[in-house]
Amino acid sequence: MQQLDPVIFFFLLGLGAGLLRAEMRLPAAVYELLTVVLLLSIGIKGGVELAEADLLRIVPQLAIVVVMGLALGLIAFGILRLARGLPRADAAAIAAHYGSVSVGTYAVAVAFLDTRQVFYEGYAAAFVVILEVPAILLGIVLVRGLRPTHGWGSVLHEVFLGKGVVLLLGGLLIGLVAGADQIAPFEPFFFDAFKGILAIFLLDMGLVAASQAGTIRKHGVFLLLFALGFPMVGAAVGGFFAWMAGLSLGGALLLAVLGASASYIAAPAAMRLSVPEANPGLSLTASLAVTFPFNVIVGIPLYYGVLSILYPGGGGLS
Amino acid sequence: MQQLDPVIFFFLLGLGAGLLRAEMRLPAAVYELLTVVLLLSIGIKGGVELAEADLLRIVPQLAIVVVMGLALGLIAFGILRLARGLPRADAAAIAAHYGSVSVGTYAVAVAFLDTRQVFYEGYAAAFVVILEVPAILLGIVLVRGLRPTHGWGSVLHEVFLGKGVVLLLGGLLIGLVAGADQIAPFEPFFFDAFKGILAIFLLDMGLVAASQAGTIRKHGVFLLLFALGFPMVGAAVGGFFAWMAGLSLGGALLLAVLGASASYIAAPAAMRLSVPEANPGLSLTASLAVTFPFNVIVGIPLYYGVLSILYPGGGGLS
Amino acid sequence: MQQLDPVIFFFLLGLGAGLLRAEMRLPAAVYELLTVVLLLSIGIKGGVELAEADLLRIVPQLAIVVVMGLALGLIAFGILRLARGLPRADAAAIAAHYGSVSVGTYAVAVAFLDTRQVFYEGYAAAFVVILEVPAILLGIVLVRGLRPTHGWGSVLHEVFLGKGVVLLLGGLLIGLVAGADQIAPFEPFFFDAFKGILAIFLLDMGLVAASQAGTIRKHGVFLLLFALGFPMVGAAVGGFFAWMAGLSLGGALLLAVLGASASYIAAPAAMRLSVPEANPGLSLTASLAVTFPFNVIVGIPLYYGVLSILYPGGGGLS
Amino acid sequence: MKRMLLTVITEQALERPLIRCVLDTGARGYTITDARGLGHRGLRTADFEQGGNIRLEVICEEDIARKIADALHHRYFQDFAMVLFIQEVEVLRAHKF
Amino acid sequence: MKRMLLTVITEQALERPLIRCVLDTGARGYTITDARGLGHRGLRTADFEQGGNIRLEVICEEDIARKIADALHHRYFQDFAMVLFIQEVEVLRAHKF
Amino acid sequence: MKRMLLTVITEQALERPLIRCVLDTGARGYTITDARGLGHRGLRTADFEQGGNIRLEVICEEDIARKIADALHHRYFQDFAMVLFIQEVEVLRAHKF
Ligand SMILES: Nc1ncnc2c1ncn2[C@@H]1O[C@H](COP(=O)(O)O)[C@@H](O)[C@H]1O
Ligand SMILES: Nc1ncnc2c1ncn2[C@@H]1O[C@H](COP(=O)(O)O)[C@@H](O)[C@H]1O
Ligand SMILES: Nc1ncnc2c1ncn2[C@@H]1O[C@H](COP(=O)(O)O)[C@@H](O)[C@H]1O
Ligand code: NA
Ligand code: NA
Ligand code: NA
Repeated sequence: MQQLDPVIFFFLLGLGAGLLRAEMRLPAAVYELLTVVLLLSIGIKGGVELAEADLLRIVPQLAIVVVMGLALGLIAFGILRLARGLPRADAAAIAAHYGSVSVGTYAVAVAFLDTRQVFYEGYAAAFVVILEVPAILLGIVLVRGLRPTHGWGSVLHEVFLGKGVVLLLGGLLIGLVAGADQIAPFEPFFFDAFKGILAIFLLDMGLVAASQAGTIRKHGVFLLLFALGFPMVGAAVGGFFAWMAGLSLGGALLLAVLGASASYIAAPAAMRLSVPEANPGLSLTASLAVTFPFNVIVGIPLYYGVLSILYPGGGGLS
Repeated sequence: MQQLDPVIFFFLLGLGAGLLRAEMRLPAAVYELLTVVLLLSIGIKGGVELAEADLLRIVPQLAIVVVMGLALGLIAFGILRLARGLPRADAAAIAAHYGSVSVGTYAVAVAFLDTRQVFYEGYAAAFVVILEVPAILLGIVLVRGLRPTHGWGSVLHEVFLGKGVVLLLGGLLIGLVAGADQIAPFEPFFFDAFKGILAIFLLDMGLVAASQAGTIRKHGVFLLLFALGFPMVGAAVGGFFAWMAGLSLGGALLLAVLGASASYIAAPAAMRLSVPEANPGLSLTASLAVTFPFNVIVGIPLYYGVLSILYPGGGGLS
Repeated sequence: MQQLDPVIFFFLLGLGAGLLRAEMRLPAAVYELLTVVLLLSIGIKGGVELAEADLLRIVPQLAIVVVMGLALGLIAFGILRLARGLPRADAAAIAAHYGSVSVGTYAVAVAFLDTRQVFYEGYAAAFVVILEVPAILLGIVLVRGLRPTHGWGSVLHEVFLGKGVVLLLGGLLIGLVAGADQIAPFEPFFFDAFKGILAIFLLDMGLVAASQAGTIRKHGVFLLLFALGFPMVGAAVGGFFAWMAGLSLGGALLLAVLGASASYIAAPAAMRLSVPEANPGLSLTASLAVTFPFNVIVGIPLYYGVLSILYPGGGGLS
Repeated sequence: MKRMLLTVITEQALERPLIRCVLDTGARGYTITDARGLGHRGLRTADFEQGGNIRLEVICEEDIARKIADALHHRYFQDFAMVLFIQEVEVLRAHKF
Repeated sequence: MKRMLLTVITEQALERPLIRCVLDTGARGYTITDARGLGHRGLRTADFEQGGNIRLEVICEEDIARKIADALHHRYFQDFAMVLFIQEVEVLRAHKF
Repeated sequence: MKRMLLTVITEQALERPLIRCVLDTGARGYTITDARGLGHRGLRTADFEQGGNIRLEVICEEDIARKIADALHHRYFQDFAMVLFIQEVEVLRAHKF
């Protein structure tokens, strides 16, 4: 078995402390700050790499990734409606979460590759931004049709002006325009401290996941199975699209992880206001208390192991 | 045109996000923390430089800077009273803001010089502390005369025991007493991470400026013109006093920027309690939503361009 | 006289600002974040060192340290009951605070040794975790006997699942399992930035100590004397146990400082719920507003000076 | 006319629409504090995305209070965590409200 | 039956036991905001370990409010900083409480 | 004598003078929560220097409540954002207040 990256230990520490009801909490303001820094860091790093990449190769990849987001959302929706007959709104809301992505999971996957010194397309942060959007729009259309209650203006506002898209995209643009040289003075804060900040973030996520754990039982076994099973489907879909886009093994892992991960920043906010009749507890519990821990602890090494063997150019397990 | 320092992009990102009403906020606690760290960083850095400087040369410079603060306040007050006939209290309050200084603007100017590797008097942070005070006292005297309502004790408390003076002065003293060697272990946090922390601070300032933008219209065109025009006057005054004090080109830019900038930490707090009948919206909107963005985006490179040509020893635009 | 470590200046700055009622506050969220980072940093560093240490030597040392915690609690309780006849509950609560330890004081002592490049047992963080517990349990037993009101379950929960033990122990385990190599990417955040973060923490502690200072008078001279005198006793006890455990001079200083210091994280929380009839103001004022400043400013250099002369292998004052 | 204090405890996500509703109905101000709590829709703590509650207070004339209550009832009670209560209060400078 | 708003201002450290007491007594929900203050037991500010207060609100039937008040009085008034007051309120969807 | 709950919503900058006024007038305690809001003097959010509001509560005898209201009216209403309202409440251990 591959050893866990130590950053995971912080998640486990938070999870354990939360489950044991330890007297510890990280205030909401800390969570906000950490999220802002993580999103900006990832965006800026991606932007710096984008500045050096071949845009002609990237644009088609971005288009492929949009299709992937829609595909993931549709597959999730199909499974939830057919296998279980969940109400349309709930199925669509969960599909929006699983078609979209988790930035925290992405950050752990990047740390995983960095530790193993595996090459990956550095501009993959652009995929994260892109994937935030289509599945959420799809989820809304699946319930509201092409005429959302408060009009498209308000829907697009929710989707494109959430913290996730704004900060990732903003970071990307800053990195792109400024380039590596000008970003250098920001490195100690945004890059060197990254893993420490990610550690505190994961500690916090562990506490949050623990606080949600109690509600898993309430939502039944099917949701649990979906939250554990869909990541495998999503990772396979991500791996397939990575192959279509011609990514390296590292890039394929990142896209697989994005496929496997479920949003807990952009999607909950957007769906709450656009499809309020969906039970927000269902999707948040699934993505946060089950899928996130699963991906971070089991999923990432698992997908990497499988891709190492199956992915063209993967070259077997090292 | 000179390229913008990337730190400005963070301000623009915040401003844009705010104007588009993006779902993003940085909690008050984060703003407090960033302010404390910035003030201490600037103070400590100045103190370390002060420890190595020739005090005999500096003391007269500090005296010159006190005069400059009073001059700026009087000029601003004159303009506001004569050109527009603003009520005495409002004119005095705005004059106190513009005679005092903005630490955030100063930090951006320092980053500007560092990026261009232009020399400046490292102890200039001492000027920031000094300039915080005289214009605020002047503003109070202009309204209350020499007998403030609650006595001088309470006024001096407001002015000298605000966060700005305490942390800048505290940092200066710590840097001065400890010296470069003993400060070395603090460098990763206070100096290396500085630009990243400044970036988050500017992101936040952008959000705040955007939230104030709506009130500009309410206060009329004159205030807008003042907030855009006075910085030019202030920069010229700052440049003049820099020349009198015998500063280098870099030091002259810093003093010009201090002259051009308006306080939004020390002055609002002090004026609110000492001259409560002044409308706090007027001065805060002007300094925060107009003058701060103007200086940070347009002003600093502009003043530097002009000083490069006109300032004795400036040696033309590089 | 030995020069003060500059980190102390931040405490003095906070204390001064607080006593002068400066307009400055660090929000509760900032304090929480700083505490979490400090506890984790200390724990991880200790864990990394533990990974390389000889466990056979350490286990008996840990046992010795447990005895030391009980001894300190009993001595404090005895003094308070005999010399003054304080009510049993109050005496026990204060004894629990003084038998337990202050992580902030420990961090300052480590900084003190680092600055002087004095060797110490790096795994001493394990002593901090160990010492958190016994005196608190003792304090509860001294009031409740062997049958606490809400049962042992709830007492053990309070004692072992407080923030202090969880994060220190968690950090220790992470450092131990991951080892120095894997922890390397976390160094910029947890180790390099440590002294800066400690500085902000001490600034905050200064503000808090100042806000408590007013209550010292209320509690009378005896409490003041105890809070100033017991640290000397505690340091002597710590030095003695360090000698028993065969620690180096640096390790002896750390154990002396732990003996001299009083808890303000774990003990107040646990005692409040387990011995609510004790006046929490007494113990918190003593440990926070008197003992903490005393140790940090006077105590650490003093204990080091004495140990340098008396401690076997100390080798005299350098 | 009597002045009422209307208090609404609801999801953070509703802050902007709620404010719009309150002002559109004719109230001249509002006050918000952050809160957390438990109700029929489960636990709502503030330490996560959209997780917390807000506590909104509006002082206004009785008929406006009733109109706001009706509007909120109509629009949000079905799908959102929300509690609403009304008290009579004595206000200084009552004409302001 | 009348619906009452019970407000308790007390030490942060009591948050968990208080919630348990409130729910055990039969209330169906609660709301908490963070607070600071001064009373007989001195100043309680939020910027330190266990230093702050919480402000807990419960809407419930009158008899439950009285039971909660009694229980808190009995268990905590002796040793903890605590203030408790009760008001009658008009609640939308009163059957919920 | 009746016990009243006096609530003041005002600018953060007034926290210290307000507390002094309340205690000088004879009240024995107070509770403060942080707030934000909108009123005649515009929007007051908490995310900037001096920008936010506080919400101060005082439980006291009726005449003290009136005296505090008068004092605040006199000193601050002209120049500061401030709202003040009074309710009757039933308090446990009323003699404390
Ligand atoms: N009985 C109650 N007393 C006080 N607050 C309540 C009560 N019930 C619900 N709340 C608050 O109102 C919010 C929404 O309630 P609900 O719609 O019942 O989930 C909860 O999160 C609580 O903060
Ligand atoms: N007269 C009062 N008015 C409003 N709040 C009070 C009053 N007295 C006490 N409090 C609050 O209740 C808490 C506990 O009060 P006490 O038990 O008197 O120390 C205080 O910290 C205050 O927040
Ligand atoms: N009608 C109202 N209802 C509730 N709170 C109000 C109302 N009007 C004003 N406030 C609050 O009181 C503060 C000061 O009000 P004002 O003096 O009208 O600006 C505002 O910032 C609000 O927080
Ligand atoms: Na996904
Ligand atoms: Na100026
Ligand atoms: Na001790």
